[in-house]
Amino acid sequence: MSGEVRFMQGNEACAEAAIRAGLSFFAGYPITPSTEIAESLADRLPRVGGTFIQMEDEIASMAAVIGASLTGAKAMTATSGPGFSLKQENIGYAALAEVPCVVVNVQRMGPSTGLPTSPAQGDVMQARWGTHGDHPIVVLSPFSVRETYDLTIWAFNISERLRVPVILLLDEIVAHMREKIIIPEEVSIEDRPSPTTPPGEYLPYAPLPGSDIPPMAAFGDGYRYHVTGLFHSESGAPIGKGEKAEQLLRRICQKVERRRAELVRTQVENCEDAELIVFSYGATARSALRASRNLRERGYRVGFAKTSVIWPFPAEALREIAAGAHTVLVPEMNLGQLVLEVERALLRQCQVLSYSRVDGEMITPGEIERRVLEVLS
Amino acid sequence: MSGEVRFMQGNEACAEAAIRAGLSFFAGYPITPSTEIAESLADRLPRVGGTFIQMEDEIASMAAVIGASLTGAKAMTATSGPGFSLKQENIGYAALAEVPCVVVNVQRMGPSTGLPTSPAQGDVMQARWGTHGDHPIVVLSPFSVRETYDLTIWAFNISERLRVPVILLLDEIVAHMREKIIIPEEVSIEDRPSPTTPPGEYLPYAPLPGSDIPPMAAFGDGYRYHVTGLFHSESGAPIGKGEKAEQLLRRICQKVERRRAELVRTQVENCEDAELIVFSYGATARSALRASRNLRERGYRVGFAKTSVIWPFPAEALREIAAGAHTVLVPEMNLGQLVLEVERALLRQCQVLSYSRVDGEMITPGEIERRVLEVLS
Amino acid sequence: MSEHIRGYLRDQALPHIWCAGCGHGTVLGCLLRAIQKAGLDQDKTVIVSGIGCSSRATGYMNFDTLHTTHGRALAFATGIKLARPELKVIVITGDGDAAAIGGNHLIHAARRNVGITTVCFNNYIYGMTSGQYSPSTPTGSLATTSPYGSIDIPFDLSRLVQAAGGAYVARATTYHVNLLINLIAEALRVDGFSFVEALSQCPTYFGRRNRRGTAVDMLTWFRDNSVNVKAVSKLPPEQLEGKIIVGELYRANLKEYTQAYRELVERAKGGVKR
Amino acid sequence: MSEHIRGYLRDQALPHIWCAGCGHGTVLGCLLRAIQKAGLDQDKTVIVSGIGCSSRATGYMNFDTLHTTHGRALAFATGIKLARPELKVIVITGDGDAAAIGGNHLIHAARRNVGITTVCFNNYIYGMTSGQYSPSTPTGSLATTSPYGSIDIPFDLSRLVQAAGGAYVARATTYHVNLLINLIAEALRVDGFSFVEALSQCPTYFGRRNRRGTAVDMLTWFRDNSVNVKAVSKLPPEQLEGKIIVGELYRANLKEYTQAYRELVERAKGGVKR
Amino acid sequence: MSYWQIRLAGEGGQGLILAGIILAEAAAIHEGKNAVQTQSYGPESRGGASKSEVIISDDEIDYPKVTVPDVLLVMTQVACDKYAKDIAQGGVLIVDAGLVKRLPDIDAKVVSSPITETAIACSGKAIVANIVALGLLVELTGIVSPGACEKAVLARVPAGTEQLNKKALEAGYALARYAVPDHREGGR
Amino acid sequence: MSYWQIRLAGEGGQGLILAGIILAEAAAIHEGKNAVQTQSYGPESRGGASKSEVIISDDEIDYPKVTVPDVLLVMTQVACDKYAKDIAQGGVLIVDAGLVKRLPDIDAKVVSSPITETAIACSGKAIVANIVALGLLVELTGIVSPGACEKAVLARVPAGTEQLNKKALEAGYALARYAVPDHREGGR
Amino acid sequence: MGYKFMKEMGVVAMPKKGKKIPKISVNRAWCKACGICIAFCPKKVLDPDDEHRPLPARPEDCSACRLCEFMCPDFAIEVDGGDGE
Amino acid sequence: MGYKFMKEMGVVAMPKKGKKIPKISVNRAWCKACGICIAFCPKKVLDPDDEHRPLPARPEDCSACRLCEFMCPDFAIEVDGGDGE
Ligand SMILES: Cc1ncc(C[n+]2csc(CCOP(=O)(O)OP(=O)(O)O)c2C)c(N)n1
Ligand SMILES: Cc1ncc(C[n+]2csc(CCOP(=O)(O)OP(=O)(O)O)c2C)c(N)n1
Ligand code: SF4
Ligand code: SF4
Ligand code: SF4
Ligand code: SF4
Ligand code: SF4
Ligand code: SF4
Ligand SMILES: [Mg+2]
Ligand SMILES: [Mg+2]
Repeated sequence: MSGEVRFMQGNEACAEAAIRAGLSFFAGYPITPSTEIAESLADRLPRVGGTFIQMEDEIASMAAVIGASLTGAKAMTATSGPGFSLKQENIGYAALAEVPCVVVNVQRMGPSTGLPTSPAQGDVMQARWGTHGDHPIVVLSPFSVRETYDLTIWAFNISERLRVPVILLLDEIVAHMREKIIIPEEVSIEDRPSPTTPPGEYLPYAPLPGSDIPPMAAFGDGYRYHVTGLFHSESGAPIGKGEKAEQLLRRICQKVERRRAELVRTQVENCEDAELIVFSYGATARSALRASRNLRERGYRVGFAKTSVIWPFPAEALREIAAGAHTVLVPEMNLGQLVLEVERALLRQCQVLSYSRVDGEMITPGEIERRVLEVLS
Repeated sequence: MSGEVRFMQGNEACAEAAIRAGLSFFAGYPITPSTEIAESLADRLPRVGGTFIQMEDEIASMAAVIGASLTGAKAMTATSGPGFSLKQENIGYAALAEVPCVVVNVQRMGPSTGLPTSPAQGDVMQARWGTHGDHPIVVLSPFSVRETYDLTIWAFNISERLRVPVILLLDEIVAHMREKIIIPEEVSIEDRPSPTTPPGEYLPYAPLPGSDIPPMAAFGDGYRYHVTGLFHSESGAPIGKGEKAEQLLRRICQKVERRRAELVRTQVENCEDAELIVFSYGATARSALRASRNLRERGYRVGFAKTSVIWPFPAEALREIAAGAHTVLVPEMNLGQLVLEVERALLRQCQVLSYSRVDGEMITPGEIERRVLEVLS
Repeated sequence: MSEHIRGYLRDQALPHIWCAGCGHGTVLGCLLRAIQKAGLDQDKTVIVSGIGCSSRATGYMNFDTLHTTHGRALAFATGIKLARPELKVIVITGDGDAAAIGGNHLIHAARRNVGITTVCFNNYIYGMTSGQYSPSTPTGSLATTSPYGSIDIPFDLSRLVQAAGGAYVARATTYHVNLLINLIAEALRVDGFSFVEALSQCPTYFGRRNRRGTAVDMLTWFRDNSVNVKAVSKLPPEQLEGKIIVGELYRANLKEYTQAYRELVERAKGGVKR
Repeated sequence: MSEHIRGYLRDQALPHIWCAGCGHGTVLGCLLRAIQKAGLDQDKTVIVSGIGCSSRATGYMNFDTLHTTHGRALAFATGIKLARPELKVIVITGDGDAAAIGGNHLIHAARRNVGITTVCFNNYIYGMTSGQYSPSTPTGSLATTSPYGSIDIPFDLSRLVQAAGGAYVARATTYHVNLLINLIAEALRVDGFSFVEALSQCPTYFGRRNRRGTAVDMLTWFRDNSVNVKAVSKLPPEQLEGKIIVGELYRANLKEYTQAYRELVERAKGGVKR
Repeated sequence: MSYWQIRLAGEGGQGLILAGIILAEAAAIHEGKNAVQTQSYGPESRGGASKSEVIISDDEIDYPKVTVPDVLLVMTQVACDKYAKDIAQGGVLIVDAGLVKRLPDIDAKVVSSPITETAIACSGKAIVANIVALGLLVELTGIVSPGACEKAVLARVPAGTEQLNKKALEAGYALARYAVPDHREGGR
Repeated sequence: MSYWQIRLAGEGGQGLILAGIILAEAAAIHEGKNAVQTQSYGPESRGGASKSEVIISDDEIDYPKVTVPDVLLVMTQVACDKYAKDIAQGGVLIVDAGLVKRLPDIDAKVVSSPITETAIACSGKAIVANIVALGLLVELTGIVSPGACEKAVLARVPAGTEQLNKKALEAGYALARYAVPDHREGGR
Repeated sequence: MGYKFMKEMGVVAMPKKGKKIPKISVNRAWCKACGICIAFCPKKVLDPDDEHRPLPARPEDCSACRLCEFMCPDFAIEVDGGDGE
Repeated sequence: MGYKFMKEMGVVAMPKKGKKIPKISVNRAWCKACGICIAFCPKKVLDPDDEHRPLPARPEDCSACRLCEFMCPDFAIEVDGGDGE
């Protein structure tokens, strides 16, 4: 692959990729270990004519991002656990009002202030369920600097195409690690669907025929439409309980559900004949990969699989990957979160085991190997 | 049972029971459909010498409740979806710092502002996973005014005994419905464990021998100890990553996990010989109960089960209840949330079906009956 | 003129949800007249509100309108203004929305002097949730959460905003419709953060519970208890006790935020760091 | 006296985490001396802080201490004070903690006049997160998030608090240790919300990036750029330009919130509604 | 009949929520029965349509909402048009004669009485129309005893208005005795 | 050897993070290898111990952290005491002779050089000690070529300090040539 | 976007005498009978009808000051023409 | 609760002449060598040692004003006695 060779941090890669994806607005509030994203963008965005603002808190940052997106800007915010908790109310707003936006959460050890500089993967379930009420959401989690770059661009594309908030779930390791990456020369960039009707006829929440996603006009372009966090009709006007309300909620949630197949992105190694598969995501997948390779070298039938998409969880894909295994081991830097989904996906076909570590250190290949050997013996 | 006969709203019953349980501090911020709890307590608390304060927002309310609890007060707040999202950061604080408190969330239709006056059960997963990082939590959900009274008292008892935040998850129907209740003459009230050592020797986060719960001194009683949302040692001092950190997190989460059996509270009817069980909670359980009775009358082998404890989810109990059934149907006023846990609990033993309604109306017995008949035919 | 404000309303959304005699409709009317007076381009004006009876106003306004979450209107509006500075951005908010849950965004928007005109519909109460006291409720008032009379000391909202920053602060009541129109129109002309506190009546909750009578009685009370800022210096302190000061309260000449940002972008593009 | 402040420190927690020359240790020392001076009962004094370098102070103080979430110290403290009004409650906060994320709680605690003494360690920067600009960073300053110079206009924190309410507002710097001790001691004696803005130096981030030199240089700058409030009236405006006014800035005689609440309880128990 | 479903419908300000609560309390507190009362809230908390539902039963009440009202009181034409068709076969529909002019064609007893008019006549105030209606309903249906109803009314109304409300209640009882059930058979 | 694990340890302010980055960039950008650099953050973001780790490999690097360093540079006694035992058998331990007095008894080449002293000698400033150390390390181990290293240094250091840093780098190379590997066998 | 204001327009006063008499229009569908226009009309032009909505009883006295229009919370009264303003 | 302040206590000045000379104690374990005490001592009593920590070089000049103690951010210098205060 050709392209500029760079050596950069995960957080930097995220910032660079965001600009590449078309980011023109960032609002944030500093918090370790996400701050380098804001710091990079404070430097970079003005140089490309974009807007960087440090808001008074995370709630305001999320709000500003939604406001900016409504004017047509591609907008992002970045935070870490405590700030991610604070953003939840407005993330739900973006989900219901179908405002594209990307929210980066660089995971550190929680709960609460926790261990602010230590890595964790403790916000996996929160990323799916953190705001009140049913809502659509897409959550991506990279395991390398290069994948951070790619998933950031994909996050924008998904967000724009589906008009859904996308959460980019980094962890402190991926965020602060520096790796070589080759900046791709070509990337495909998607934009939100634009209205095809003139202002007078525009219905902001009516999907085009054959689609489930309504086209989105920019504020200031003469469409004069209403956006609300109340349930609303196709015209955007508030509505009460009833069939229309149910239709709205089902439609916005189906936008993601229906695209489960498109939203699968897994990496699989040596799984065909594996009796045990180590399945992971984020930085932990790096250890899982090494552990599985080490064990293969030693002759064990161990496979490796990882997913880049956390939500919607790739249950179907995982069932296929693990079709021949008797055990799937899920190492995570939490007390066992994604393993809950793995269980639901696989309980009828094989044994699912959790391996968790919550001391603020990365899981090592060695400990995964030891656990696998215990299981296999 | 003897005792005063009252006719009251679920919200009122919650307020009354809280005072009965020893509530002496309430901080809140108005939001439909929870407001009557605050309004009742604004009237009632001063008369019993307790403190009511309306704070500037929900974040502050949650903070004030934790502060008050640290002085030895039994403290509570009440809110609804949007406010519950905002409280999440501080709920995590209470979980980590082990500060007893009760948080009432009267569920309305979300996401976002949603349908503010319509019932829903959409915050079930959020109640478990709403704050960042792994954390302990107990979530109760009543299905009648009487049960609201009982569970409110239990919520305080659990919270005090385990030093864990307890979420009382009402729904708009139970909250606003008025029913006859007989106020029990005797209720058992529990208090947080008190220190057994003098101030100089007190370690605020060292459980007593044989216990996993540290005794709790009140601020102002001369113990001069430190409370933080950082991971901390037994003395309360901040610590970094490592074994001690892991021990802390595991201990606080185990407090609840270990008591799963004590925290089972189910109601079961006609399940022994049932081929299909309707399993529910909250107001929906009222419809499920009626539907199952109607179907029994018509000769169908249908059973009813409900749980009052949502988290920790009573998987073991449910497996026993459903031992003979081929299907468990889970009606919920959401897009299928608790059914996810039911699936994990039962997937290896029977079929699990979700029945969801999200138009802001209560699920009727009739629709459950229709769905059951479809399944049975 | 009256012909014109019709075009500023979404007629299919009317009649509005506000109670009979609610002052919010009057404030909305004044705002629309001020928009007309200030000659704003309807396609380049965005109105943002929070949550509350007052904040429902955006639903009736034929502009790009954004009904956000409780208290956060100014933060959303800041995003809009910064992302597209050529737009005129107006925020509609209530006393609860702006000063209780939203107080921080209010003082920060003022501090930054971002070019947003905020009209706060201050009715001394949380109307939408049926009458709890707000940070502007006068001490001693009855509300559903102050059955023994509120012990809170209210904010002087205009004074608070002025201390936080901003370029323009003014106040009027629903009785002073012509003044209110003029003050809002002036606020719209100002380059920077402008704030108009529009005192409004909630006969349903604040009025009823505090025995303030009908909407007409409440307006009469506004009339009889207001003093124009121009007259303040001429009156002895006793006569100002408990009075509402109306008129333009403050004006400052500070650089508007998006203008400062534009200059920053020039510097950045030119490679200059400071 | 020095004997005494040792007992106010948790010696096993020291040396503290602050950088060499960080002003926060000086402010903490002044606070402890003021506590001693005001004669507070160590067992009946609770210290509450948010998150930030400054907020780590509670960990070193031999009292009941509460290190809360970012920005929320005053809200936690309000719960403590209301639940147990006989306790003396002190809040330690930073400029970011108090005025950025925590701005709303600050103005509301001031408005209610709840009996809490707040000491804000204002170092013009977010120290803990390595040097981003804060709402008190002077316009034009460099910070990691303002590489082209900050375009934000800072709050005058003391002025903001005063406009919000409260009973006492004062300011000093880490250069003015004796003054600072006296002002905090006075704040502790006040019955109601009191606020002391303690300007502090962050040589590591604010100082280094803005070429303010060493801690000694920064203290010298404080010395040379401060004017005592008592001298203000005697100086021509030019000489006040850009100066830090130190001393007692404001005092008001308002009923403290828990006192008002106590009276409310009496009314409620007596069955009187208003 | 030991299981009654009652719906009271009209508009905000008519006091129907309170009437429903009083009815339920008469049964629950003063007659030892079970009762549940629910009401519908509009999207806004005020104005507009108002609906109060009561179920009274000797047994435990599982499903708390009214599905097929045995008794329906309507105090606006809109409410009448909307809910009349829900009524149980052979149920009782009570309408305020002054407010509801178009009566539905349903299989139920229809009682049209000058409720508000009576309230004004007996007290000078329309505000006690809800209590008049309650008296009428209780007397017509016998759901609860007049004694229980009176106790429930007196326990709920503001101090100082007891006599006024007692008069209104009695006026309602009296109305019932003069009421002409307009009972028609027939399809819709 | 195509897989190098390198750890640089000392305290905040010594520039070891930067040295690690430069080393990694020399390999990744200028020699077409793969490289990953990680560092440890204390509970606070400043002061205290500092550790920078680099892995350089011809192949893809899966696990990004150093487990058994082939090369360990320590710039404080504390770091030496803490990490020396981790070193790979036959690895290289480089210590600043001025700062680390107690050498460990390990199965590795130990090179003790006056790094900081050299920095001061060649530039008058201790601040370039990290670049001196880098030169020393590169020259001793050959992980990357001196040319690649120089390019990487020049790309990272602040404008205007290129000459200074180049001199420091060369001083490091020179130090390597005089370094006396203190190689001892033996158990701990 | 259509405008249904006129649809339920209420009483319109007829010009009288030589003086240009303002046209006062009441939208009865939107008017909530709050009485504000009636109470604050400086010329006492408006009387309440039996539903408490305004009736322009003395349009000839109207100065077209439009206070009623500006104060009306419901966009339910409009004044056109006249010599005022 | 013990207090380890004295544990690593530094140089203590000895009384000289008839005048009561203040005792200046430096806790070298806590001192971070910021130089504040040295710079702001009005009597120039303190000199930096080779690690930039304060050395009470001229205790006899000390007025016991305790500015050094109050300004020290690290609780690392204490002044006792003397005629000052
Ligand atoms: C986060 C959140 N908290 C609380 C509410 C409930 N709520 C809706 S409006 C409102 C108060 C509105 O008061 P104000 O802004 O004064 O508007 P008014 O209704 O008086 O015009 C409240 C507390 C909410 N919607 N969201
Ligand atoms: C909700 C949340 N957002 C952000 C942070 C990250 N954070 C920690 S301290 C801090 C700023 C502290 O600044 P200040 O209060 O001025 O204290 P200082 O460190 O300067 O003394 C920030 C942004 C956090 N811990 N929690
Ligand atoms: S409740 Fe009050 S503020 Fe809300 S619409 Fe009615 S009168 Fe207006
Ligand atoms: S970073 Fe700044 S504020 Fe924080 S300890 Fe260091 S000098 Fe003090
Ligand atoms: S325009 Fe003026 S004078 Fe005419 S009716 Fe209206 S308020 Fe009265
Ligand atoms: S002011 Fe408007 S709403 Fe009120 S009575 Fe007059 S026309 Fe009707
Ligand atoms: S007490 Fe005063 S005079 Fe003595 S050393 Fe300290 S600062 Fe100098
Ligand atoms: S002020 Fe304190 S820390 Fe600084 S040099 Fe003096 S004794 Fe040491
Ligand atoms: Mg209001
Ligand atoms: Mg600061």
